[in-house]
Amino acid sequence: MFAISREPLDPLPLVDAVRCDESGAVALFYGVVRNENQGRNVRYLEYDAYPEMAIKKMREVADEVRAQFPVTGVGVLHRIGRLEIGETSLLVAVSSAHRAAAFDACHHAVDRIKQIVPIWKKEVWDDGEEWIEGHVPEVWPGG
Amino acid sequence: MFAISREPLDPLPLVDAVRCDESGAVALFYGVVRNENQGRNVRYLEYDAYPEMAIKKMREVADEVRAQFPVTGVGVLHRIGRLEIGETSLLVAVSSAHRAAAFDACHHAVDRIKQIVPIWKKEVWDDGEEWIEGHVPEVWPGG
Amino acid sequence: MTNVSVRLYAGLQDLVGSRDIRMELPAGATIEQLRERLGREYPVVEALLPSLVCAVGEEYVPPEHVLADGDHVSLIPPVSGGR
Amino acid sequence: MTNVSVRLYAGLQDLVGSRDIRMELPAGATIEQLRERLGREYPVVEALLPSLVCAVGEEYVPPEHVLADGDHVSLIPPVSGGR
Repeated sequence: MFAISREPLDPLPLVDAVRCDESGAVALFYGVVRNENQGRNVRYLEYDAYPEMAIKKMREVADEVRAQFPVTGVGVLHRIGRLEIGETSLLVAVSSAHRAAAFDACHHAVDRIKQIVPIWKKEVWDDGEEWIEGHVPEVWPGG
Repeated sequence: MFAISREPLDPLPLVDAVRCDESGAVALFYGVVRNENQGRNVRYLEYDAYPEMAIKKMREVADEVRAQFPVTGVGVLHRIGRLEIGETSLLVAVSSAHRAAAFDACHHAVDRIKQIVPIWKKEVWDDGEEWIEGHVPEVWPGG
Repeated sequence: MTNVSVRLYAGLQDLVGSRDIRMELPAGATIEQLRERLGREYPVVEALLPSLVCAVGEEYVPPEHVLADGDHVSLIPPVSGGR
Repeated sequence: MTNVSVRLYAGLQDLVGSRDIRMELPAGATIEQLRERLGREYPVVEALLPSLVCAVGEEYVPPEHVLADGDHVSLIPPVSGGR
Protein backbone atom coordinates (compact mmCIF):
# COMPACT_ATOMS: atom_id res chain seq x y z
CA MET A 1 0.00 0.00 0.00
CA PHE A 2 1.51 3.28 -1.22
CA ALA A 3 -0.54 6.47 -1.37
CA ILE A 4 -0.60 10.26 -1.24
CA SER A 5 -3.74 11.65 0.34
CA ARG A 6 -5.33 14.94 1.36
CA GLU A 7 -7.34 13.16 4.07
CA PRO A 8 -6.14 12.10 7.54
CA LEU A 9 -4.06 8.92 7.32
CA ASP A 10 -5.40 5.68 8.79
CA PRO A 11 -2.66 3.37 10.12
CA LEU A 12 -4.83 0.27 10.56
CA PRO A 13 -5.33 -0.72 6.90
CA LEU A 14 -1.64 -0.03 6.29
CA VAL A 15 -0.57 -2.42 9.07
CA ASP A 16 -3.03 -5.04 7.80
CA ALA A 17 -1.59 -4.64 4.31
CA VAL A 18 2.03 -5.21 5.34
CA ARG A 19 1.42 -8.04 7.83
CA CYS A 20 1.28 -11.65 6.71
CA ASP A 21 1.26 -14.92 8.66
CA GLU A 22 5.07 -15.06 8.54
CA SER A 23 5.32 -11.64 10.26
CA GLY A 24 6.26 -11.61 13.94
CA ALA A 25 6.87 -7.87 14.17
CA VAL A 26 5.59 -4.68 12.58
CA ALA A 27 7.40 -1.36 12.98
CA LEU A 28 5.11 1.58 12.22
CA PHE A 29 6.55 5.08 11.96
CA TYR A 30 4.45 8.23 12.33
CA GLY A 31 5.83 11.56 11.18
CA VAL A 32 3.77 14.12 13.08
CA VAL A 33 3.61 17.90 12.97
CA ARG A 34 5.35 19.43 15.95
CA ASN A 35 4.98 22.91 17.34
CA GLU A 36 8.60 24.06 16.99
CA ASN A 37 11.48 23.93 14.54
CA GLN A 38 14.88 25.54 15.00
CA GLY A 39 13.56 27.80 17.70
CA ARG A 40 10.49 29.05 15.84
CA ASN A 41 6.88 28.44 16.82
CA VAL A 42 5.20 26.47 14.06
CA ARG A 43 1.49 27.27 13.52
CA TYR A 44 0.85 24.67 10.83
CA LEU A 45 2.49 22.95 7.85
CA GLU A 46 1.52 22.88 4.21
CA TYR A 47 2.69 19.90 2.14
CA ASP A 48 3.01 19.84 -1.65
CA ALA A 49 3.89 16.79 -3.75
CA TYR A 50 4.33 15.44 -7.25
CA PRO A 51 1.98 12.56 -6.42
CA GLU A 52 2.55 10.14 -9.30
CA MET A 53 6.31 10.34 -8.96
CA ALA A 54 6.13 10.31 -5.17
CA ILE A 55 4.32 6.97 -5.29
CA LYS A 56 6.80 5.62 -7.81
CA LYS A 57 9.70 6.65 -5.53
CA MET A 58 7.98 5.17 -2.44
CA ARG A 59 7.82 1.86 -4.33
CA GLU A 60 11.52 2.17 -5.17
CA VAL A 61 12.32 2.70 -1.50
CA ALA A 62 10.26 -0.38 -0.66
CA ASP A 63 12.13 -2.42 -3.29
CA GLU A 64 15.43 -1.23 -1.85
CA VAL A 65 14.33 -2.19 1.66
CA ARG A 66 13.17 -5.63 0.53
CA ALA A 67 16.56 -6.18 -1.14
CA GLN A 68 18.54 -5.13 1.95
CA PHE A 69 16.51 -6.52 4.86
CA PRO A 70 14.57 -9.77 5.48
CA VAL A 71 11.15 -8.10 5.56
CA THR A 72 7.71 -9.55 4.91
CA GLY A 73 5.99 -6.30 3.85
CA VAL A 74 6.44 -2.54 3.35
CA GLY A 75 3.88 0.25 2.96
CA VAL A 76 3.94 4.06 2.90
CA LEU A 77 1.25 6.75 3.17
CA HIS A 78 1.92 10.49 2.96
CA ARG A 79 -0.56 13.25 3.55
CA ILE A 80 -0.44 16.58 1.70
CA GLY A 81 -2.23 19.91 2.09
CA ARG A 82 -2.56 21.80 5.34
CA LEU A 83 -1.69 19.87 8.53
CA GLU A 84 -2.18 21.13 12.06
CA ILE A 85 0.09 20.46 15.05
CA GLY A 86 -0.23 16.81 16.10
CA GLU A 87 -1.52 15.57 12.75
CA THR A 88 0.26 12.75 10.95
CA SER A 89 2.06 13.58 7.71
CA LEU A 90 3.78 10.23 7.10
CA LEU A 91 3.17 6.58 7.95
CA VAL A 92 5.74 3.91 7.11
CA ALA A 93 5.00 0.30 8.08
CA VAL A 94 7.45 -2.59 7.77
CA SER A 95 6.83 -6.16 8.85
CA SER A 96 9.38 -8.90 9.40
CA ALA A 97 9.68 -12.26 11.12
CA HIS A 98 11.75 -10.61 13.89
CA ARG A 99 11.89 -7.18 15.43
CA ALA A 100 15.47 -6.09 14.66
CA ALA A 101 14.91 -6.23 10.90
CA ALA A 102 11.53 -4.51 11.22
CA PHE A 103 13.05 -1.58 13.14
CA ASP A 104 16.16 -1.25 10.96
CA ALA A 105 14.26 -1.54 7.69
CA CYS A 106 11.57 0.93 8.77
CA HIS A 107 14.17 3.47 9.90
CA HIS A 108 16.05 3.08 6.62
CA ALA A 109 12.82 3.46 4.64
CA VAL A 110 11.97 6.73 6.40
CA ASP A 111 15.48 8.09 5.79
CA ARG A 112 15.31 7.22 2.11
CA ILE A 113 11.80 8.61 1.68
CA LYS A 114 13.07 11.93 2.93
CA GLN A 115 15.93 11.82 0.41
CA ILE A 116 14.22 10.90 -2.85
CA VAL A 117 10.43 11.25 -2.66
CA PRO A 118 9.25 14.54 -4.23
CA ILE A 119 7.30 16.02 -1.33
CA TRP A 120 7.83 19.47 0.15
CA LYS A 121 6.74 21.19 3.30
CA LYS A 122 6.16 24.81 4.14
CA GLU A 123 6.37 25.91 7.75
CA VAL A 124 3.99 28.66 8.73
CA TRP A 125 5.11 30.59 11.82
CA ASP A 126 3.50 33.45 13.71
CA ASP A 127 5.66 35.90 11.78
CA GLY A 128 6.23 34.36 8.37
CA GLU A 129 6.56 31.17 6.37
CA GLU A 130 9.13 29.23 4.42
CA TRP A 131 9.34 26.19 2.16
CA ILE A 132 11.91 23.98 3.87
CA GLU A 133 14.86 22.96 1.69
CA GLY A 134 15.86 19.43 2.54
CA HIS A 135 17.80 16.97 0.44
CA VAL A 136 18.75 17.31 -3.25
CA PRO A 137 17.81 13.94 -4.81
CA GLU A 138 20.71 12.18 -6.51
CA VAL A 139 20.40 11.92 -10.29
CA TRP A 140 22.08 8.98 -11.95
CA PRO A 141 23.69 9.60 -15.36
CA GLY A 142 21.44 8.06 -17.94
CA GLY A 143 18.32 8.77 -15.88
CA MET B 1 -0.46 4.24 29.21
CA PHE B 2 0.63 0.81 30.49
CA ALA B 3 -1.77 -2.11 30.53
CA ILE B 4 -2.27 -5.87 30.38
CA SER B 5 -5.47 -6.92 28.66
CA ARG B 6 -7.36 -10.00 27.56
CA GLU B 7 -9.04 -8.00 24.79
CA PRO B 8 -7.57 -7.11 21.36
CA LEU B 9 -5.13 -4.20 21.68
CA ASP B 10 -6.04 -0.83 20.16
CA PRO B 11 -2.99 1.15 18.98
CA LEU B 12 -4.76 4.49 18.43
CA PRO B 13 -5.33 5.53 22.07
CA LEU B 14 -1.76 4.43 22.85
CA VAL B 15 -0.30 6.67 20.14
CA ASP B 16 -2.52 9.56 21.29
CA ALA B 17 -1.30 9.01 24.86
CA VAL B 18 2.42 9.16 23.99
CA ARG B 19 2.26 12.04 21.49
CA CYS B 20 2.49 15.65 22.61
CA ASP B 21 2.94 18.88 20.67
CA GLU B 22 6.73 18.59 20.96
CA SER B 23 6.66 15.17 19.25
CA GLY B 24 7.77 15.02 15.61
CA ALA B 25 7.95 11.24 15.40
CA VAL B 26 6.23 8.22 16.92
CA ALA B 27 7.66 4.71 16.58
CA LEU B 28 5.03 2.05 17.23
CA PHE B 29 6.04 -1.59 17.55
CA TYR B 30 3.61 -4.48 17.07
CA GLY B 31 4.56 -7.93 18.28
CA VAL B 32 2.31 -10.27 16.29
CA VAL B 33 1.70 -13.99 16.37
CA ARG B 34 3.39 -15.71 13.46
CA ASN B 35 2.68 -19.13 12.06
CA GLU B 36 6.12 -20.69 12.57
CA ASN B 37 8.88 -20.87 15.15
CA GLN B 38 12.09 -22.87 14.84
CA GLY B 39 10.65 -24.98 12.09
CA ARG B 40 7.38 -25.86 13.79
CA ASN B 41 3.90 -24.85 12.65
CA VAL B 42 2.33 -22.69 15.34
CA ARG B 43 -1.45 -23.05 15.69
CA TYR B 44 -1.91 -20.39 18.35
CA LEU B 45 -0.24 -18.87 21.42
CA GLU B 46 -1.35 -18.68 25.01
CA TYR B 47 0.04 -15.84 27.15
CA ASP B 48 0.20 -15.81 30.94
CA ALA B 49 1.33 -12.87 33.09
CA TYR B 50 1.76 -11.56 36.59
CA PRO B 51 -0.23 -8.45 35.68
CA GLU B 52 0.50 -6.08 38.59
CA MET B 53 4.24 -6.72 38.43
CA ALA B 54 4.23 -6.69 34.61
CA ILE B 55 2.80 -3.17 34.67
CA LYS B 56 5.32 -2.10 37.29
CA LYS B 57 8.17 -3.47 35.15
CA MET B 58 6.77 -1.80 32.00
CA ARG B 59 6.92 1.50 33.87
CA GLU B 60 10.52 0.78 34.89
CA VAL B 61 11.42 0.13 31.27
CA ALA B 62 9.77 3.43 30.34
CA ASP B 63 11.73 5.26 33.04
CA GLU B 64 14.95 3.69 31.77
CA VAL B 65 14.12 4.75 28.20
CA ARG B 66 13.31 8.32 29.31
CA ALA B 67 16.66 8.46 31.14
CA GLN B 68 18.65 7.20 28.14
CA PHE B 69 16.93 8.80 25.14
CA PRO B 70 15.39 12.24 24.46
CA VAL B 71 11.83 11.00 24.20
CA THR B 72 8.53 12.83 24.70
CA GLY B 73 6.42 9.80 25.67
CA VAL B 74 6.41 6.02 26.17
CA GLY B 75 3.52 3.54 26.44
CA VAL B 76 3.16 -0.25 26.48
CA LEU B 77 0.18 -2.61 26.08
CA HIS B 78 0.40 -6.40 26.31
CA ARG B 79 -2.34 -8.87 25.60
CA ILE B 80 -2.69 -12.19 27.44
CA GLY B 81 -4.83 -15.27 26.95
CA ARG B 82 -5.23 -17.13 23.67
CA LEU B 83 -3.99 -15.32 20.55
CA GLU B 84 -4.45 -16.53 17.00
CA ILE B 85 -1.99 -16.15 14.12
CA GLY B 86 -1.85 -12.48 13.07
CA GLU B 87 -3.13 -11.09 16.35
CA THR B 88 -1.12 -8.48 18.24
CA SER B 89 0.42 -9.51 21.56
CA LEU B 90 2.48 -6.37 22.26
CA LEU B 91 2.32 -2.68 21.39
CA VAL B 92 5.14 -0.32 22.36
CA ALA B 93 4.87 3.35 21.37
CA VAL B 94 7.62 5.94 21.81
CA SER B 95 7.46 9.57 20.71
CA SER B 96 10.33 11.99 20.28
CA ALA B 97 11.10 15.29 18.57
CA HIS B 98 13.08 13.40 15.93
CA ARG B 99 12.89 9.98 14.39
CA ALA B 100 16.28 8.49 15.30
CA ALA B 101 15.58 8.69 19.03
CA ALA B 102 12.04 7.37 18.56
CA PHE B 103 13.30 4.29 16.69
CA ASP B 104 16.25 3.60 19.00
CA ALA B 105 14.25 4.11 22.19
CA CYS B 106 11.35 1.96 20.98
CA HIS B 107 13.70 -0.86 19.97
CA HIS B 108 15.45 -0.68 23.34
CA ALA B 109 12.10 -0.68 25.15
CA VAL B 110 10.97 -3.84 23.34
CA ASP B 111 14.27 -5.59 24.11
CA ARG B 112 14.03 -4.70 27.80
CA ILE B 113 10.37 -5.68 28.05
CA LYS B 114 11.31 -9.13 26.85
CA GLN B 115 14.04 -9.34 29.50
CA ILE B 116 12.29 -8.22 32.68
CA VAL B 117 8.49 -8.13 32.31
CA PRO B 118 6.88 -11.27 33.82
CA ILE B 119 4.92 -12.50 30.82
CA TRP B 120 5.11 -15.99 29.36
CA LYS B 121 3.98 -17.60 26.16
CA LYS B 122 3.02 -21.13 25.27
CA GLU B 123 3.27 -22.25 21.67
CA VAL B 124 0.64 -24.72 20.59
CA TRP B 125 1.65 -26.77 17.56
CA ASP B 126 -0.17 -29.44 15.58
CA ASP B 127 1.61 -32.13 17.62
CA GLY B 128 2.19 -30.64 21.06
CA GLU B 129 2.77 -27.49 23.05
CA GLU B 130 5.46 -25.84 25.13
CA TRP B 131 5.93 -22.85 27.42
CA ILE B 132 8.80 -20.96 25.83
CA GLU B 133 11.74 -20.28 28.12
CA GLY B 134 13.17 -16.88 27.35
CA HIS B 135 15.27 -14.65 29.54
CA VAL B 136 16.00 -15.09 33.26
CA PRO B 137 15.39 -11.63 34.79
CA GLU B 138 18.40 -10.20 36.60
CA VAL B 139 17.94 -9.91 40.37
CA TRP B 140 19.87 -7.18 42.15
CA PRO B 141 21.23 -7.98 45.59
CA GLY B 142 19.06 -6.22 48.12
CA GLY B 143 15.97 -6.53 45.89
CA MET C 1 6.27 -19.55 61.73
CA THR C 2 6.17 -17.80 58.41
CA ASN C 3 3.12 -18.55 56.30
CA VAL C 4 3.43 -17.51 52.68
CA SER C 5 1.34 -18.02 49.57
CA VAL C 6 3.23 -18.98 46.45
CA ARG C 7 1.86 -18.17 43.00
CA LEU C 8 2.78 -20.29 40.00
CA TYR C 9 2.70 -19.19 36.37
CA ALA C 10 2.96 -20.68 32.91
CA GLY C 11 4.60 -24.12 32.82
CA LEU C 12 4.96 -24.25 36.61
CA GLN C 13 1.23 -23.98 37.08
CA ASP C 14 0.72 -26.78 34.54
CA LEU C 15 3.27 -29.03 36.32
CA VAL C 16 1.92 -28.51 39.81
CA GLY C 17 -1.70 -28.30 38.72
CA SER C 18 -2.47 -25.24 40.81
CA ARG C 19 -2.14 -21.46 40.54
CA ASP C 20 -1.44 -20.94 44.25
CA ILE C 21 0.06 -23.05 46.98
CA ARG C 22 0.55 -22.27 50.66
CA MET C 23 3.75 -23.01 52.56
CA GLU C 24 4.62 -22.91 56.23
CA LEU C 25 8.29 -22.08 56.88
CA PRO C 26 10.30 -21.44 60.02
CA ALA C 27 10.44 -17.86 61.25
CA GLY C 28 13.24 -15.96 59.48
CA ALA C 29 13.16 -18.26 56.46
CA THR C 30 14.72 -16.95 53.26
CA ILE C 31 13.82 -17.31 49.61
CA GLU C 32 16.59 -19.91 49.38
CA GLN C 33 14.88 -22.03 52.05
CA LEU C 34 11.54 -21.63 50.25
CA ARG C 35 13.17 -22.88 47.04
CA GLU C 36 14.68 -25.91 48.78
CA ARG C 37 11.34 -26.79 50.35
CA LEU C 38 9.59 -26.41 47.00
CA GLY C 39 12.05 -28.81 45.38
CA ARG C 40 11.36 -31.40 48.09
CA GLU C 41 7.60 -31.06 48.19
CA TYR C 42 7.11 -30.73 44.42
CA PRO C 43 9.76 -32.90 42.74
CA VAL C 44 8.33 -32.03 39.30
CA VAL C 45 9.51 -28.46 39.90
CA GLU C 46 13.04 -29.36 40.96
CA ALA C 47 14.61 -29.38 37.48
CA LEU C 48 13.22 -25.90 36.83
CA LEU C 49 14.42 -24.31 40.07
CA PRO C 50 17.83 -23.13 38.78
CA SER C 51 16.15 -20.91 36.17
CA LEU C 52 13.42 -19.56 38.45
CA VAL C 53 13.63 -16.21 40.17
CA CYS C 54 11.31 -15.11 42.94
CA ALA C 55 9.34 -11.94 43.39
CA VAL C 56 7.78 -10.49 46.52
CA GLY C 57 5.67 -7.34 46.44
CA GLU C 58 6.03 -7.03 42.66
CA GLU C 59 9.83 -6.96 42.84
CA TYR C 60 12.49 -9.55 42.11
CA VAL C 61 14.28 -10.62 45.29
CA PRO C 62 17.60 -12.44 45.80
CA PRO C 63 17.97 -15.85 47.54
CA GLU C 64 19.00 -14.25 50.85
CA HIS C 65 15.78 -12.20 51.08
CA VAL C 66 14.00 -12.93 54.39
CA LEU C 67 10.32 -13.74 54.11
CA ALA C 68 7.68 -12.15 56.32
CA ASP C 69 4.55 -13.85 57.52
CA GLY C 70 1.76 -13.34 54.99
CA ASP C 71 4.07 -12.62 52.04
CA HIS C 72 2.87 -13.36 48.54
CA VAL C 73 5.73 -14.95 46.65
CA SER C 74 5.67 -15.33 42.87
CA LEU C 75 7.82 -17.92 41.11
CA ILE C 76 9.00 -16.35 37.86
CA PRO C 77 10.14 -18.68 35.08
CA PRO C 78 12.32 -17.23 32.30
CA VAL C 79 10.22 -14.48 30.67
CA SER C 80 9.02 -14.69 27.13
CA GLY C 81 12.10 -13.40 25.33
CA GLY C 82 11.88 -13.94 21.62
CA ARG C 83 13.36 -12.09 18.70
CA MET D 1 10.89 22.79 -32.10
CA THR D 2 10.46 21.07 -28.78
CA ASN D 3 7.43 22.19 -26.83
CA VAL D 4 7.45 21.14 -23.21
CA SER D 5 5.29 21.90 -20.21
CA VAL D 6 7.13 22.63 -16.99
CA ARG D 7 5.51 21.97 -13.61
CA LEU D 8 6.52 23.98 -10.56
CA TYR D 9 6.14 22.91 -6.94
CA ALA D 10 6.42 24.36 -3.46
CA GLY D 11 8.45 27.60 -3.30
CA LEU D 12 8.99 27.67 -7.07
CA GLN D 13 5.28 27.82 -7.71
CA ASP D 14 4.98 30.67 -5.21
CA LEU D 15 7.86 32.61 -6.84
CA VAL D 16 6.63 32.24 -10.40
CA GLY D 17 2.97 32.47 -9.47
CA SER D 18 1.94 29.51 -11.61
CA ARG D 19 1.81 25.71 -11.34
CA ASP D 20 2.62 25.13 -15.01
CA ILE D 21 4.49 27.05 -17.67
CA ARG D 22 5.06 26.20 -21.32
CA MET D 23 8.40 26.56 -23.05
CA GLU D 24 9.42 26.32 -26.67
CA LEU D 25 12.98 25.08 -27.15
CA PRO D 26 15.05 24.21 -30.21
CA ALA D 27 14.84 20.62 -31.44
CA GLY D 28 17.30 18.42 -29.54
CA ALA D 29 17.35 20.72 -26.53
CA THR D 30 18.61 19.25 -23.28
CA ILE D 31 17.58 19.71 -19.66
CA GLU D 32 20.62 21.98 -19.29
CA GLN D 33 19.29 24.28 -22.02
CA LEU D 34 15.86 24.28 -20.38
CA ARG D 35 17.46 25.33 -17.09
CA GLU D 36 19.39 28.17 -18.75
CA ARG D 37 16.25 29.41 -20.46
CA LEU D 38 14.31 29.27 -17.20
CA GLY D 39 16.97 31.37 -15.47
CA ARG D 40 16.72 34.02 -18.20
CA GLU D 41 12.94 34.11 -18.47
CA TYR D 42 12.25 33.85 -14.73
CA PRO D 43 15.04 35.71 -12.94
CA VAL D 44 13.37 34.99 -9.56
CA VAL D 45 14.14 31.31 -10.12
CA GLU D 46 17.80 31.80 -11.03
CA ALA D 47 19.20 31.64 -7.50
CA LEU D 48 17.40 28.34 -6.89
CA LEU D 49 18.55 26.62 -10.09
CA PRO D 50 21.73 25.05 -8.64
CA SER D 51 19.68 23.06 -6.12
CA LEU D 52 16.93 22.03 -8.54
CA VAL D 53 16.81 18.68 -10.25
CA CYS D 54 14.52 17.85 -13.12
CA ALA D 55 12.22 14.92 -13.68
CA VAL D 56 10.66 13.66 -16.90
CA GLY D 57 8.20 10.80 -16.93
CA GLU D 58 8.34 10.44 -13.12
CA GLU D 59 12.10 9.91 -13.14
CA TYR D 60 14.99 12.18 -12.26
CA VAL D 61 17.04 13.03 -15.36
CA PRO D 62 20.58 14.44 -15.70
CA PRO D 63 21.41 17.76 -17.41
CA GLU D 64 22.42 16.06 -20.67
CA HIS D 65 19.00 14.40 -21.06
CA VAL D 66 17.49 15.34 -24.45
CA LEU D 67 13.90 16.57 -24.36
CA ALA D 68 11.21 15.30 -26.68
CA ASP D 69 8.35 17.35 -28.02
CA GLY D 70 5.41 17.18 -25.63
CA ASP D 71 7.50 16.21 -22.58
CA HIS D 72 6.22 17.10 -19.13
CA VAL D 73 9.16 18.33 -17.08
CA SER D 74 8.96 18.72 -13.31
CA LEU D 75 11.29 21.04 -11.45
CA ILE D 76 12.12 19.35 -8.15
CA PRO D 77 13.41 21.54 -5.31
CA PRO D 78 15.27 19.85 -2.44
CA VAL D 79 12.80 17.37 -0.94
CA SER D 80 11.47 17.71 2.55
CA GLY D 81 14.29 16.09 4.49
CA GLY D 82 13.93 16.67 8.20
CA ARG D 83 15.11 14.66 11.16
